[in-house]
Amino acid sequence: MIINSDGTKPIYVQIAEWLETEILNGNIQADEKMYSQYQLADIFNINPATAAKGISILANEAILYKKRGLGTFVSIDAKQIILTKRKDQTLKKLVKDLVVEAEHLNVSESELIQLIKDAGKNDEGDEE
Amino acid sequence: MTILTTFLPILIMIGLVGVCFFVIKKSFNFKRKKRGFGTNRFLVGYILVLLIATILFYVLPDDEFLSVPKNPLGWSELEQIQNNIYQADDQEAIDQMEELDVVNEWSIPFQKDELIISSTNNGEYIFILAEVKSEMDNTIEVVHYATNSMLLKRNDQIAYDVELENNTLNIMSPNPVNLKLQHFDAEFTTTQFSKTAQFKTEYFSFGIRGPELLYIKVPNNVKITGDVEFVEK
Amino acid sequence: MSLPEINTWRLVRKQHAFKLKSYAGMYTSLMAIQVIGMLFSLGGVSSGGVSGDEHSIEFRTYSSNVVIAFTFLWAFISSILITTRAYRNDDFTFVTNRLTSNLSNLLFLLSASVIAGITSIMTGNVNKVIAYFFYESDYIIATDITFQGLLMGTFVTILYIFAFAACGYLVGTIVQFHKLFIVVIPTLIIGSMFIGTNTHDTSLLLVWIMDTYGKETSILLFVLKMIGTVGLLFLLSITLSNRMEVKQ
Amino acid sequence: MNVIECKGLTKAYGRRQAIRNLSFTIEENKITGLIGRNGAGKTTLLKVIAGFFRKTSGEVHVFSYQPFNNLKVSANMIFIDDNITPPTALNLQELLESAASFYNNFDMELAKRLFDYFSFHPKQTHQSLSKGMKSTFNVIVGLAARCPLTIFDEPTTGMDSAVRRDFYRALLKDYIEHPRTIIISSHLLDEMDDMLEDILLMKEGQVLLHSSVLDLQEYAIAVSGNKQVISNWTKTKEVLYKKDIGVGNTYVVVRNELNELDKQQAHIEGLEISPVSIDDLSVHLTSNDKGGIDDVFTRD
Repeated sequence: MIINSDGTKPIYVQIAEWLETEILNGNIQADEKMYSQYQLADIFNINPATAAKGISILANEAILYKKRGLGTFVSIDAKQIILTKRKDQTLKKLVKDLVVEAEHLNVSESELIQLIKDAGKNDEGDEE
Repeated sequence: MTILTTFLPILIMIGLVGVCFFVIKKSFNFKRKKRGFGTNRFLVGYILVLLIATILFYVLPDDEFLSVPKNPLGWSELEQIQNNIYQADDQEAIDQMEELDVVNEWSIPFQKDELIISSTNNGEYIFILAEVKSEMDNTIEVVHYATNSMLLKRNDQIAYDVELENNTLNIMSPNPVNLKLQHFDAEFTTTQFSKTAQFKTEYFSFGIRGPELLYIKVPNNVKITGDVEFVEK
Repeated sequence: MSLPEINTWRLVRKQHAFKLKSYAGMYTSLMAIQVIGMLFSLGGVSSGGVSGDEHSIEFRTYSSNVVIAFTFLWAFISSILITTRAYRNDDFTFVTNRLTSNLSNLLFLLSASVIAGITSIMTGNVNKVIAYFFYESDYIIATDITFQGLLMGTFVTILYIFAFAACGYLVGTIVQFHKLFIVVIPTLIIGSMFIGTNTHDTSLLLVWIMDTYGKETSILLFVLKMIGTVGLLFLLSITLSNRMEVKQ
Repeated sequence: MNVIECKGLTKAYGRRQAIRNLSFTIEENKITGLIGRNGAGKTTLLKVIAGFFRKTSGEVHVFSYQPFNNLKVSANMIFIDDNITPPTALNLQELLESAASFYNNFDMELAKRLFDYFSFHPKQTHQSLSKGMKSTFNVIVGLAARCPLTIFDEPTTGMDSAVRRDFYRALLKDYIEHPRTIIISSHLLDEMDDMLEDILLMKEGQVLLHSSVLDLQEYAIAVSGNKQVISNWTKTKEVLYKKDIGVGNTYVVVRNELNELDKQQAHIEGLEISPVSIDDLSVHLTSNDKGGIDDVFTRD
C-alpha cells in the first residue's frame, strides 16, 4: 500500500485500515503479534507516533490487545469486530451518501434499489 | 626633502606590508587538487630544499672560513700596537708582542757591503725596521709580522714580497686588489643572546690587516740606506 | 537525560589536531612569504665596501634575517586571517565553544610558530649555500655559532614569531568584534610610527619595542617578558571573543 | 524530559526583533518540523538553540543548560545548514574523519554507506561539489553524528526530489533505530509531514502553532460551494483562508469545529467538504492575507 497523502484521510486512519485488511485477509492470525509502531513507520515511511496512533485506534476497538512488555497482539474476535464495524460505519455511511446523491439526481427509492441489485449481480463473488 | 627622507622608510615599509598581505592572502586559500601538481607537493619540495641546504651548509669545508675575531681591536688598541712597534728595542721585543704574528720569513744570501732598501709603499701601514747583526754570515733575514687580531692575516693575495736586485732590496707591496668577501652571519635572534663576535665594517677602517712590520736583519759589515728605520743595538 | 561530561582539554587537543590539518593555508602562505624573503636576500641581506689606498673590499652578508622579518609579518597577517569568518567558524561546524576554539587556535599558532621558526632559520642556509657555490668570493667569513647557540636562536625566533601571531590574533579578534576597527587599527599603528619621528627620528613605539624586547640580553628575562606579553594578548582576545556570536 | 525549553525568548538585531517572546518546549526524541516562511525567524531561533547566537531576553534551555557558548550543548548537538563551509584543505574523507573525531556517537559505517550510496568520492573536496551535493554531504554528517539534538536548517536546499526522498527516508530509518531529538526547518512541509511528529509553525518571529501532526491534520476543514451560501455559513466560523472560484463559487478553509450534524447540514446545502493538508494549512496560516496572492490582483 502506498500512503495516500493528499489529505483525504489521515494517515493513521489509513494505517488502521491497512492493518484491518491484513487481519481480514488472514495475514495476521488471532493471537499473533501485530507489527510494532517502528515496523509500520519503516514500512510506510512515517513518524512512529503516527503509526502508534493507528495501532491505538485498533486497540481501543478491542481488535488488538496489549501484553505488557511483549507488544500488541490480534484479539480472537478481531475479524468479527472489524466486519461489524465496517458494516455499521463504512457501509451505512456509503449508503447515506448514496441516498443523498440519489435525491440530488431525482432517483426514486425503487430505482435506487434496482441499481444496487444490478451492481450486486455484476460484482458477485468479488468479495465475501 | 627632509620630510620625504623621514617618511620614505615608513612608506616603503607600509608598501611592503601591503605586498606581503596580498601574497599571504592569495596563498592562504589552500586548494586541494585531486591530481596533478598540488600545493602539497610544493610544500614537500620546499621542506626538502631547506633540509638539503642545511645539510650541505654544515658539510661545507669550514676550515676555509675565517672567523670573526672575538675581540676586535679599536683605534686606541691599534695605535698602541704602532707605538709598541716604534719603541721595540729588538726583535725579541717584537716577538713578545701578542698582537703580532709572523706571516712570512725570508733568508737571502748577500755578499755586498751596501744594501739599499726600496719600498713602493708609502709606509703608512707597514713599518720597516732594520737591525745590524753581530755576525758576518752573508745573509739578510727578513721577517714579516702582521697584526693577528684582524680579519685577514693570511698570506696570499695581499702579501708583501721582498726581492733582491743587485744591492737593492725591493719591498713590494701587494698589488691593489678588490677583494670580495662573503659574510655568513648568524640570525639576529641568535646573536641577541649568544655572545658571538659581530662582523663590523670598522674592522677595515684601519686597513685590512692593521699595523704590519718587516723586520730586516743584515750582517754587520753591510751599510743600509733607504726607506728604513734602524733599531739601535 | 544525562549527558556525558566533556573534557575541555581533550577537546582542545582534538581541535588542535583538526586545525593542523585544516588550516593548511598557513603553511602555503608561510612558504610563499619565505620564498619571497629568500629572493630578497639572494644578493645578501646587507652589503658594503671599504676602499683604501691599497685595496678595496666588497662584502655581502648572508643570513635569514630578512626571511625572519618576513616571517614576523606572516605570523601577524595570517593570524588575522584565521580570525576571519572563513576560518573562525570552521570549528563551529563541530563541537566547540569560544574558549576551546581560542585555546586550540593558540595551540595551533604556537605549532605554526615552531614550524615557521625552524624553517626561517633554515632558509639562511639556502642563501649561504647558494652564495658559496655560485658567487665568487675571495674570503668567507662566518660568525661562529655553537649548536647550543643555534638551538637558543631558534627558540628565540619562535618566541618572536609567536608574539607577532598573538598580536595579529588580537587585532583580528578586535576587528571581528566591530568592523570599524579595520580603519582604526591601521591608523593607530601607522600613526604611532610617526609619533616621535620629529624629535627622535624613529617612532617612539618602535623604540620602546626594540628596547623592551630587542635589546634584552638576559634570556630568562626575555622569555618571561615574551610569555607575559603573549599571555596578555591572548587573554584579551579570549575575553573579547567570548561574548561574540557565531555568524555563518 | 524536555530537550528544549523556551520562555519569552526574544532575539533582536538592533531594533529589529527576529524572534519575539517565544515560548515552547520540545520533548526528547521527537522529530519536530519548524515551519514558516522566509524571514519568519526560523534560522535565528535555531541558532539561538544551537548556542551560536545570544538571546536578547527571555529564557532558553537546551538539555537544561543555557546554550550560548556552552560546550556540553555543543558536544551533544549538531547544526546542519547549507552555509557550512568546511576547511578547503580537507577532502570529504578527511571531513568525515574529523567529524567522527568530534562526535562520540558518530557512526562511520553509516556515513560510509550513505557516502557510497550517493556516489561521493573520498578525494573530492567540499567546495567542488554542486549545491545539492553539498547539502547531501552535510546531511550525511548530520545523520551519522547521531547527536542527541540534531538540527537541520533547510537541509534539502538544492537536492533533487529523489535525493530529498532518500534523505527523509534515511533520517526516519535512523531515527527509528536511534531515537533522538531532531528539528528540521523547512518551508517545504509537503514532502516531510509524514515523518514529523510535531510541527512548530512560526510567523513573524512568533510561534503560531505548536502541535502534533495528527492534531494538525484535523485542525481545519475546507468547504466550497455557492458564494452566498458559504458567506452565510461561515458567519459563525473562523475563516482561515478564502478564495473565489469562478463567478459564483467560493473555497474557504475554516477551523474544524464542526460536528457530524454541521457536516450533514453543509452537505444538504450543497456544500462540499474536504480535508486540508497540513502543507496547505501552514501556507494559509502563515500568509499575511486571508486571500493570499489573489488579493493583490483583485483590489479595485
